Amino acid sequence: MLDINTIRKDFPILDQKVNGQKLIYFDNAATSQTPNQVVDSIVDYYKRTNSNIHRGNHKLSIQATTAYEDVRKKLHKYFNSRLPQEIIFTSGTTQSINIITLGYTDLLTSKDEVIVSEMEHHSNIVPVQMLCERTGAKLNVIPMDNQGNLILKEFDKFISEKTKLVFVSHVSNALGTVNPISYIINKSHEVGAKVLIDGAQGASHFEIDFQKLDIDYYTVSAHKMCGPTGTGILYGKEELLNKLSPWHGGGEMIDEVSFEKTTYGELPHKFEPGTPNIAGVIAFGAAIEYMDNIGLDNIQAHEDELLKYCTQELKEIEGLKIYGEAKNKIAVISFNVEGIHHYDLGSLLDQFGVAVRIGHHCAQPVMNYFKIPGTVRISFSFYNTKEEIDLMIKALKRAITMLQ
Amino acid sequence: MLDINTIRKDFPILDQKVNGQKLIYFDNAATSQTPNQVVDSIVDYYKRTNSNIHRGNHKLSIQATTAYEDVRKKLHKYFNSRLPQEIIFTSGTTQSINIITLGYTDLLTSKDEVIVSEMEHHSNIVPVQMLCERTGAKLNVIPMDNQGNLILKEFDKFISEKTKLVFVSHVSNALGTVNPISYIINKSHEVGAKVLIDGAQGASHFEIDFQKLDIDYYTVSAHKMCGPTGTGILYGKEELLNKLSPWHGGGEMIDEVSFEKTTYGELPHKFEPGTPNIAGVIAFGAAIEYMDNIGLDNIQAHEDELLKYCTQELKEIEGLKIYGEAKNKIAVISFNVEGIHHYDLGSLLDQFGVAVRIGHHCAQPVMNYFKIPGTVRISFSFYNTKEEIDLMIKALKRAITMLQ
Amino acid sequence: MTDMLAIQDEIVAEFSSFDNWADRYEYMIELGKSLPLIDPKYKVDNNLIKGCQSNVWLHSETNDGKLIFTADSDAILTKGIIAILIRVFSNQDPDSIMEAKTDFIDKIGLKNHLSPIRANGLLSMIKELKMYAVKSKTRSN
Amino acid sequence: MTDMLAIQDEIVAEFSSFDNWADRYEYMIELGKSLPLIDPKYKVDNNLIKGCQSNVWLHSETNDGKLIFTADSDAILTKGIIAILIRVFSNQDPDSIMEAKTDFIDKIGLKNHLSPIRANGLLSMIKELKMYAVKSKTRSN
Ligand SMILES: Cc1ncc(COP(=O)(O)O)c(C=O)c1O
Ligand SMILES: Cc1ncc(COP(=O)(O)O)c(C=O)c1O
Repeated sequence: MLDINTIRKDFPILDQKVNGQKLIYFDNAATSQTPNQVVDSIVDYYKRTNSNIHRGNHKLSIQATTAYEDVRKKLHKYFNSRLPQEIIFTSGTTQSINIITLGYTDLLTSKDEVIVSEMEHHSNIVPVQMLCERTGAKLNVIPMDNQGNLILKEFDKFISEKTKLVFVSHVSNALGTVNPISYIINKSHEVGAKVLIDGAQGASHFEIDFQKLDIDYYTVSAHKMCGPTGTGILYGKEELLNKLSPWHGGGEMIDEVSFEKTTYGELPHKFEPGTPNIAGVIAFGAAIEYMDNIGLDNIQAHEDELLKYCTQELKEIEGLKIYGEAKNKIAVISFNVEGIHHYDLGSLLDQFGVAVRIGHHCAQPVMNYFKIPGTVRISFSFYNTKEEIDLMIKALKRAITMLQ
Repeated sequence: MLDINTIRKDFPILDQKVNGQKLIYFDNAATSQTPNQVVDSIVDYYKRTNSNIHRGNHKLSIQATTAYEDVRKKLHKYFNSRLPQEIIFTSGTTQSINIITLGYTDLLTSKDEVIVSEMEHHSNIVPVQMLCERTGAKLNVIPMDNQGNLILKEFDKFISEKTKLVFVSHVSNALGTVNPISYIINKSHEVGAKVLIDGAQGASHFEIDFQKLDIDYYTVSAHKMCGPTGTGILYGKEELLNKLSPWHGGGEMIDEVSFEKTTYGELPHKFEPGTPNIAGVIAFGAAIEYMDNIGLDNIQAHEDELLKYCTQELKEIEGLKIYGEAKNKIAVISFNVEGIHHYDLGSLLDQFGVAVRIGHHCAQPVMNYFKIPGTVRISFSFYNTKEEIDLMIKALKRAITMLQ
Repeated sequence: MTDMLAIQDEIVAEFSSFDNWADRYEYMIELGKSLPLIDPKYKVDNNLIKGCQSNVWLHSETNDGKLIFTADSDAILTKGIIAILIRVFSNQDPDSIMEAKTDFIDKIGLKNHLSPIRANGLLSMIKELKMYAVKSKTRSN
Repeated sequence: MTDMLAIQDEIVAEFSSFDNWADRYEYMIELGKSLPLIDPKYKVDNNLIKGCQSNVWLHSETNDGKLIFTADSDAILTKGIIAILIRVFSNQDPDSIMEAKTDFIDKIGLKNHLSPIRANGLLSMIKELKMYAVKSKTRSN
């Protein structure tokens, strides 16, 4: 069990008023809040260690490099990758996915096929579309049903020896669906296809074991798991990353540079050109530690409870329709109220101090599926409470009355 | 005149001991230190505003978006770009350059030529080499003389109607040379070539006016100008950026996404996919404000004085050779001492508390030119003092004695 | 035709009479409901205004040298905003529209309730209203 | 042939007698100067060890079943480090080398003075020394 009151003390941002009302932050799928411990690690870095890493030979630089590389080791253990250098630091999920899609440019031809799901975030669609355009590879889209589940027998039809890559999210940010990634990975591996799991919404909610799940590529954004903005990881199996060409050049990622011949460095440097977000990576390490201390089991149990409770309360509101009712679902509720535009609802909720996201949530294909322009999306984190849900429901009811 | 004692109070990191000795931080070209004001802006962001930007409709998100976009406007004014949307936020200079070199993939053919200088940082060489490899364009290298000046008459020979792009640094990080960018830009424009100025070492030392210099592309890293790690900008003229394809896809950078057709958004969003380094950008704004308050004129005058003084002191040391003696030079001194490896010298200086950089400084072609494996590099910032130079010289002399 | 500045002052006065946000919003919603609706046949993509988070359609006709605006949106608060704009801009001659100042928007505190994107939307709407005036002048010359 | 552990203890004892860094460094420099230098003809790219910040060449010969190491580097502190390693590893039989523990490195506080890159370099050197032992065994089988 979590002691939410104690936990909330780590998040001063939650303890404020907006528009004269107590803030209720239900926009956690967009970005999670950052505990003091993480912020302190940034302050500490700049006030004591700040220095460029890797090529340095003086004390500060050595300390910064060690701290940075220790986070790599920490993430390697946390996610159970086989090797630390399979953890590549990037600026976030979007950049991670683009490293892979750029890297496969040389490896695909017009005879190959790529699979993506209808449920993806634009960050897991647009780079894939670009890759297919560059290479001529065919893009197959796994459709979903009206509960927000991927239709696996359609996936089964697509998967073949021609399939080289599959892009699927661990959890849909628009619907909350937890996708059957084990099934997809196993089926894909049977035909030799590799799978990228967009974990932007996964890693913040439950434990993930890269090796156990036999994951080829996984992407994470730190800012969605109590970490800072501007950093994240790309995980890839060593033998796969070794075969992939870097498409970003720069300092640090090379072995030797001359105008006759430039050779690239080894993992992880090959994919980390330029000065990285050093403070961000170190703070990411503090975030992982923070979440690990709370315990992902506890987090998941609490969030599940919030999800169930809130869903139940919402369903009692007349004309309210929830999008995404997969059995296996977490911490996200998308909905609309009949006759009311999501934009109006979101604006009034904001006036009541309730922060929710409205719009297409960077998942327009999902909106197209339901033939709607957008939804109101509530998303929880472990620091949210039932009392906040009660207040939100009250605000929502008043907003509906005002708008009808 | 700068009141250095007051300024140094903003940098608690400078006021510490390493290896039992007073820290002397002379590694500013690798990364500059971060004043309290900048660190405070990060803390403030996470404790009061943290939220995802652009698509949000609630108070925190509106505040975060406004703060983020205000920095864009501030940089637009600071560098005098024609439009705010010509300022693209990236993770730093390296990423900025790669956005351009990737974008030109469709625009170059094997009939085209690209010019780069021998003096560039790897971040301004490797992406260019990759671009030339992808497109078959020919790469011409402007050589330098033994003072560390670009040989302009060789540049004049290369420049022709075939030249499409020129990549030159504003200031060499290995030698301190300030390159004649106006000359290069004007000559290039005469034949219709566009010029990218790698400003990683420029923006921290003197005022730059993008419009006045008629700059096509300019790149900046925040961490080299009192800002945080993990952010920077790509500046490009609107009409040029409009013609360039984005090679990174994701959320925020699109207009509409469907599996039939995806259309990209307008500037600056087209080149800013995914959640950016929001806290970093806001802190970058605080850094610009900080430097602007001190005044770039004052900064330049002080740094010049340090450069002259230190150069003079170093020249009195027997066997010491300085690499890079261009007339127009700033804040960087690379050197070696006869019979002593730079690595040994750097290690001993570190023991004396003096942080310098040793090695090839990500500029191997410069090292190849001088036929050396590396140098010891001292680099100044406005918070450094003559007293620090005196202490460094003393330490250096002792180190030389120990090593000879 | 009332003078545009007089209408603006009227609106500012109305809004300043509310002492809490809920009343202000309810009034906006009311205004939204009173918006002179566009003829469905003009609710086409061509009349959509770019830059708004909800769809906004705008149509204009000339009547006796004056421009008459009708509009619609799928969001009621947006309709409220357009209703305010139309109250100011509709039934005016093109020259007045082209030259009209719009600082009343700041005065009613509307921008406080708008995200930067929606503020952009508002600017787009005003730009569009003025564009119609420009076009109508070019046509009549 | 002295026992490798005994040599290691000896080195640890030597280093623990210094009470300031300058003496420790001066001793390292001295050791560097005493390094059994590699025959110039073996100072070839093939004998370069990867992962070091300065160039390190390493060569081995077998003498009476034991491996004799010679080396060189362009940096004197690096030579000091190699000199220490060679003192432990040279003139030993391949089996002992392959199984040798290297925790004496932690004990002399060397790592404190090494950047992570140089620590990698140190690991590379040890790996290389052990590789020679493995190779020499394969050859003699
Ligand atoms: C001249 C020059 N260009 C490019 C870079 C790369 O900048 P960053 O590592 O911040 O991407 C540097 C930084 O060392 C530099 O000095
Ligand atoms: C499922 C999913 N994928 C990808 C992303 C993109 O992550 P980022 O914006 O951190 O790059 C998000 C974030 O909204 C997401 O929810």
